Amino acid sequence: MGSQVILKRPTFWIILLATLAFALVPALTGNLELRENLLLGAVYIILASNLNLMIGYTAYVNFGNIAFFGLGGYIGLYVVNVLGWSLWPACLIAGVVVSLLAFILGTGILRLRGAYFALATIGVNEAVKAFVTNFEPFGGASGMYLSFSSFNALGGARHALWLAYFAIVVLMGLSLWLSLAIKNSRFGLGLFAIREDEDAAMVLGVRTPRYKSLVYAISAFIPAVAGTLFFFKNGVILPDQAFDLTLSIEAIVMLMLGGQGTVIGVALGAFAYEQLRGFLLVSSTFSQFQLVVAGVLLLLIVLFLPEGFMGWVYRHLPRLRRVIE
Amino acid sequence: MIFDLTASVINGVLVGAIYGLAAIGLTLIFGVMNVINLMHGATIALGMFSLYLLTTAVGLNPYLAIVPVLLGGFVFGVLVYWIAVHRVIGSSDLMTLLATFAVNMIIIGVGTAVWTTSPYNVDVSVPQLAISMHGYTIPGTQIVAAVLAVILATLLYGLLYHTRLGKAIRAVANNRAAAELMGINTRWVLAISFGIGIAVAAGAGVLIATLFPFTILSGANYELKSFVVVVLGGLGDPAGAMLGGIVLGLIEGVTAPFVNVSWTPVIEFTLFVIILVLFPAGLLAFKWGRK
Amino acid sequence: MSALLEVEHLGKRFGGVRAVHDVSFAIEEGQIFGLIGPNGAGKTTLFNLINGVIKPDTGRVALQGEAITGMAPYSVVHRGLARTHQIVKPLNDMTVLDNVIVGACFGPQKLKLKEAATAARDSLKTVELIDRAHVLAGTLNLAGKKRLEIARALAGQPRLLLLDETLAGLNPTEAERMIAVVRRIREESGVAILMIEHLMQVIMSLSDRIMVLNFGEKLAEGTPEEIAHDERVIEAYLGDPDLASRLMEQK
Amino acid sequence: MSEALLELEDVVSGYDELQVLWGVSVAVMPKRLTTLVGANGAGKTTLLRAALGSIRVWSGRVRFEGEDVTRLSAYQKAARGLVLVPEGRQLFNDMTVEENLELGAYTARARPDYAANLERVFTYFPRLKERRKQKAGTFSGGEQQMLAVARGLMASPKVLIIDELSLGLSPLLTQQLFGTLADLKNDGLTLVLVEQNLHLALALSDYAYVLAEGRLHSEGPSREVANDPDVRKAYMGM
Amino acid sequence: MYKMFAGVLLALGVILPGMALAQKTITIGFTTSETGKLNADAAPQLRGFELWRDQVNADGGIKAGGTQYKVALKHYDDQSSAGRVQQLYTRLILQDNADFLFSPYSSGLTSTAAVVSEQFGKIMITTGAAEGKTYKLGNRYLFQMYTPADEYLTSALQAIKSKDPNAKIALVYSNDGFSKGAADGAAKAAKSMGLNVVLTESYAPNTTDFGPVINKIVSSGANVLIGGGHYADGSTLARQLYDKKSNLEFISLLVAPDIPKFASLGKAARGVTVPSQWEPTVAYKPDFGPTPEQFREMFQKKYNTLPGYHAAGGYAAGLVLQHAIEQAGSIKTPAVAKALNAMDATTAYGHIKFADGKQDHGLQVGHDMVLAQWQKGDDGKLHSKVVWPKSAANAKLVFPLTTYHQ
Repeated sequence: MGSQVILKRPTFWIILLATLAFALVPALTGNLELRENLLLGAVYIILASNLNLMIGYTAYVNFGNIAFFGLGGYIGLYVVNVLGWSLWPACLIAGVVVSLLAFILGTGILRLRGAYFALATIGVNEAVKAFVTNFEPFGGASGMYLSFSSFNALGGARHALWLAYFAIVVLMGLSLWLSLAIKNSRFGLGLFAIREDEDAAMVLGVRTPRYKSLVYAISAFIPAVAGTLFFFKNGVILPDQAFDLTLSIEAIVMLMLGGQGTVIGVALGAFAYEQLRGFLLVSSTFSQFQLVVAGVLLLLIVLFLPEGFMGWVYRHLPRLRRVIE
Repeated sequence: MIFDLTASVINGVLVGAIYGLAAIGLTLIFGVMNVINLMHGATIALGMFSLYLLTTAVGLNPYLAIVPVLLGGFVFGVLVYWIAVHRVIGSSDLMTLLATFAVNMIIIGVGTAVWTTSPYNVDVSVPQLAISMHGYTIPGTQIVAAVLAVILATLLYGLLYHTRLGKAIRAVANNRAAAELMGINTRWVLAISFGIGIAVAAGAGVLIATLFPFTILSGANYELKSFVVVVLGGLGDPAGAMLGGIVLGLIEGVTAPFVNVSWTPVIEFTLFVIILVLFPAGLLAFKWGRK
Repeated sequence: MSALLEVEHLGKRFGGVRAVHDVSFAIEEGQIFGLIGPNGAGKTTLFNLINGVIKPDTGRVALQGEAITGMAPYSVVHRGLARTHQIVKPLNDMTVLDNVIVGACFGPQKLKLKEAATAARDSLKTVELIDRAHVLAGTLNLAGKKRLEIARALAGQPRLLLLDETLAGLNPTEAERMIAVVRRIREESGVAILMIEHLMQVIMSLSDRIMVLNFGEKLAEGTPEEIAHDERVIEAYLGDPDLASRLMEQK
Repeated sequence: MSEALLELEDVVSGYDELQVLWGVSVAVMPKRLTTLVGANGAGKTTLLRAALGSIRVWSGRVRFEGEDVTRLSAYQKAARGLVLVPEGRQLFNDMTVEENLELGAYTARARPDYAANLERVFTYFPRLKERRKQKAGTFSGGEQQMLAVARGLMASPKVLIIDELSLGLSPLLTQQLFGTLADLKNDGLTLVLVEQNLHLALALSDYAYVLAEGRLHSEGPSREVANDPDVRKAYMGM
Repeated sequence: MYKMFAGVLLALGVILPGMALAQKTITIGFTTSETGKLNADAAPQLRGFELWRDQVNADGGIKAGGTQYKVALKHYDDQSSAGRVQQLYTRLILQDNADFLFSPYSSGLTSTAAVVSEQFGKIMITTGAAEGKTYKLGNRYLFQMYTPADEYLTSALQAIKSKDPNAKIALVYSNDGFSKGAADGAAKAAKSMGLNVVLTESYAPNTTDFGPVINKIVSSGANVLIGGGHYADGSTLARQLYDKKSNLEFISLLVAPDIPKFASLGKAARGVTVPSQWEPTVAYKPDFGPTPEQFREMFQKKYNTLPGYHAAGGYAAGLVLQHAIEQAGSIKTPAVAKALNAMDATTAYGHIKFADGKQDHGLQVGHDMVLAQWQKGDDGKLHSKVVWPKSAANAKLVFPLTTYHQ
């Protein structure tokens, strides 16, 4: 932490380079398969790094993070599909509405601590999912199908999908930048104080309830926008796909893998996890046991490398702590 | 209408007893070692498939199958504890959540490879016990399952309150450091409690499998219901869990005549969050039998 | 002109236990006010009631004339009252400097990050911890952690500082350094201090006034001399000498 | 010193990286009441924890009945008859008085004497008998302390160590409890008392150790220690 | 010497082109739910694909424009979840060079995959994706094998009307996209047929305790039940209807009873009807490919179980694609698409014709569904018999069920 200018931080440049690489490599090579791979990587990085604001920065384990993604997708697609607006305002509306909802919800459930909070977030995800399944304006159980003509407004399917991809990559860059900026801000300092000892933080003057609600709302914004883009690209949104609790838990696994509380570590963790799952899935050797392999790996990390990859790096090369955040 | 409601209430109580038993496994582990067991659902599913194997391969009576499943569940639970959980006891909530989730992934992964995710059915019926009135029927299997659930819960209660081991478990739950000073090997008590929690969950799986077809993924549904139940009954309290289970069963039964049943999960989980926020100690506020 | 801190008829029960009962006192600007009493007398509870960690059942607390009774701890801090803990609460995985910056940022002055860093360094200098600024707080020894607590509380430039057993667990050398630190704080910043301390000689030499708490109630208040010679205080601290001799006779 | 029941030799210990004890030696003689006094933070509780095995002994030895038990954990020591009544009572609050007492007699060596011990405990503390079905958490401070001592006695201890008996108790209750301790000592129990109530502790005990800053300040027969002005200083800072 | 060399050359000249001809392969890519909750429904579909592939290859491959193409299937596990469907279809097209695509199982996953197939302009024959919405979004390359969801329950309603025009119908369905589509269609059809629906109720797809639902059915006074969802919930519902002696006279459930495993419910399965895309006993006269009977035998020989409609749909998807390629004489997409658009033919699976409008391209408009019922045969085992429409029936509909259960 401290007060160094953000532009002077190596991490900032790493983020910028990574974002550019994500955007440019598939664009210049025209490799659509690479694009699809990177897209999922970017989505997972978005999910994990925003979740990191809650878990890694504030030590509040949120299992319901995926609800933001799903709800964002629904609201965005509603705006595009039913109201017939263009994609960009839809993204913004989804982000703002979901953030507001999160802020209000947070005021209630953030009074809970530890395992109780974690349980409550599971409940939130399930309640939202069950509600949306019955909510007719969102298509209820049938979900919403995007007309292919919606792509035409953005210059045809091919063009629209590229745009959606670039937008998601930009969101990924924004997520990481936001993580870095918060880490180096007064706000972030307050969050870290809450993470270490909420009571002590309160006694030091950190307005903990407001800080927690704020970070909860912030951690909802980008995932909600990403949800709109992802399901726009997907062409269809269904309750089961939008509120998949497993994905929430996987996002936690990703940030553990990389090292909770770090910026780059979490991104690496998410990317590595996504690639690994993808590899296991298409590999002829592992595809049947991909879940088992992933489970064993997770267990080994929890038992023997609880501080994650970055934690391990810091332990062996403490100097890097200030270079790669 | 009145028969409708009566039938729904009875159905709710009977199913609720089984929810309660399933939740006891979860709440016991939470109460003793403050671990939210995310392999709970997978354990229930394992119980279901154990029943399937014991009845089809061994030809055991489905209700007698509970005994070997309880024993096997216990051994399995103790093993899992030493391998996956012990190292992370006492570290952050996140660690124990993830450790048990990892085991969950492994079980589901192996289960999927062995049994696929398609449903299995164990053909059990006890027609002589079925009760019919005005067109509403309570199947015999449901009555037997509920009774067995209550018996198992009572046995567990007896174990906790009237045996040396049970008292040691409660002592560890209450004050682990003091328990150690009394000469209790708390590490083993934790392992045994985990074993019991797993065994009870697997036993609940057996009972559920006598009622409904199931897949390796079915447990997840009961895991979520168990969360609701333990929150209703108060986290960490076995007696509360049984009551919470019945309350949940009743909620499901009693709301049905009035709203479309597809809204039931909305009601359940909204209630769950609200109760958790307003009454973190549980609506029924029992704690190890404290009134 | 009201006092800096006014406490009136403060009371709190925990179940059947009367932790604090009907305690009143006042602290003037710049004063060092000592709070003593046997273990379990309710001293730390009194601190918690004053700074809002626990809500009192009865009574009133006012800081600079403004009622702060039952306010959240952070609101109390923002009004100029900072504290340390008997059981230290460092933010372990953050550096010493960051710990103190938290205090400076969120303390009464609500400094910006950059100014906070400066204030934090000053504060660390005051408690002689500046050379450890970049180590993780969790790796400090107890004496270091205690000084860190003071630095954190001080960095926000409060009007009143509550010190809870700052010397407990320190060896004589460390304790002496700490006493010097407390003296320096008073000289440099003129902040008023309310301190709980066990070492009588320390509290006697540092305090302007002393209050004695026993079983949650105020037993005595006065200058150090008055307290030192108060029979009731000796009894509360050492146990009733008569009781001891009576027991001896029984045997 | 060889006939000592419990012996601590040069015990060094602490928490994580924080050293609290700097080589402390204590010997507890059978059928005697040994007292351990010292200011807050002098390391008394840490010494007990190290002796009982709740925290690791960094160096030095703990001997019980002549055997090296340094590396045994707390429950194993309890099983041998080394029993602690911890500071702050540490009762099983959600369990009844009777259950607390039963758990006191958890070890294999205490179980056969359960009935006898229960009777003995109820004679010492008739109040507990009246309330045997009540939850420990609902008790007042004094009753809780009685129960804590009673629970310790249920273990048929060879050495009973009591940490801060009088903490938070009224003088009257303190007096009662100390009376009970005197009786126990007369019955031949080996006791170790950690107390802040200096007068009472020294009046009752046979031998005293004074701890200051994690080291032994002085030791000797209680009467001598009681009259040592140095001790008053070390203890009170006066 | 020279002659010999020339002879060898000549021989090579004859053999090599032949070898080249035999070596050509077309790859068909798709994902299937090897894991996850859709596995039970997706597995038979995969078997259908594979049976078709094996037969085509055994017969020497698909002949198009004088070339013989062997068929290779390339598939990945989609885990019953849409998350990776687009990634995997992109991989199938780009990495595995799939020439044609089949759909995953279920309407939701198919819609997601369709975005990719449209983007790359690849033909995707969909099977197990009945929801009509997918085909009304302006696609150009989708071709649906299944009769759309909203028509699923029509045959059941017709049967009810013929047996008991005053029937009180309970419409109880799983709250998922496909089942809801079917139920909405049924509600409309019932209205236009003048039938009386006394209860419309949906339940969460993962429901296991149907007690409250069944109580509701009983109190509604319904004597007929139509609805259901997929295998897991449908089989559970059927079993509890039996356990709870619901006394219904007619039960028709979607999907579940068509999967042969349904028979493992024993008595609870007896008399339950299912709207089926296809049944082993239908007697279609195919314009190409095997007869239904031949298909049934081949399937049974290979997999040791009777095919249900999921399997038949999978098999027919291959057959239809094969026929279109052969008609087109090319494996080029525009030519094959043209052939598919023009197709109006009968196979073992029944009649096939795709809508060709801009707004509903590829929607299946030629295929008719049948109603099958689980009946006890002379061997004491349960058999699925076609009972509706009468023209296709090989058994009489048992109605009411009330006495049948005793």
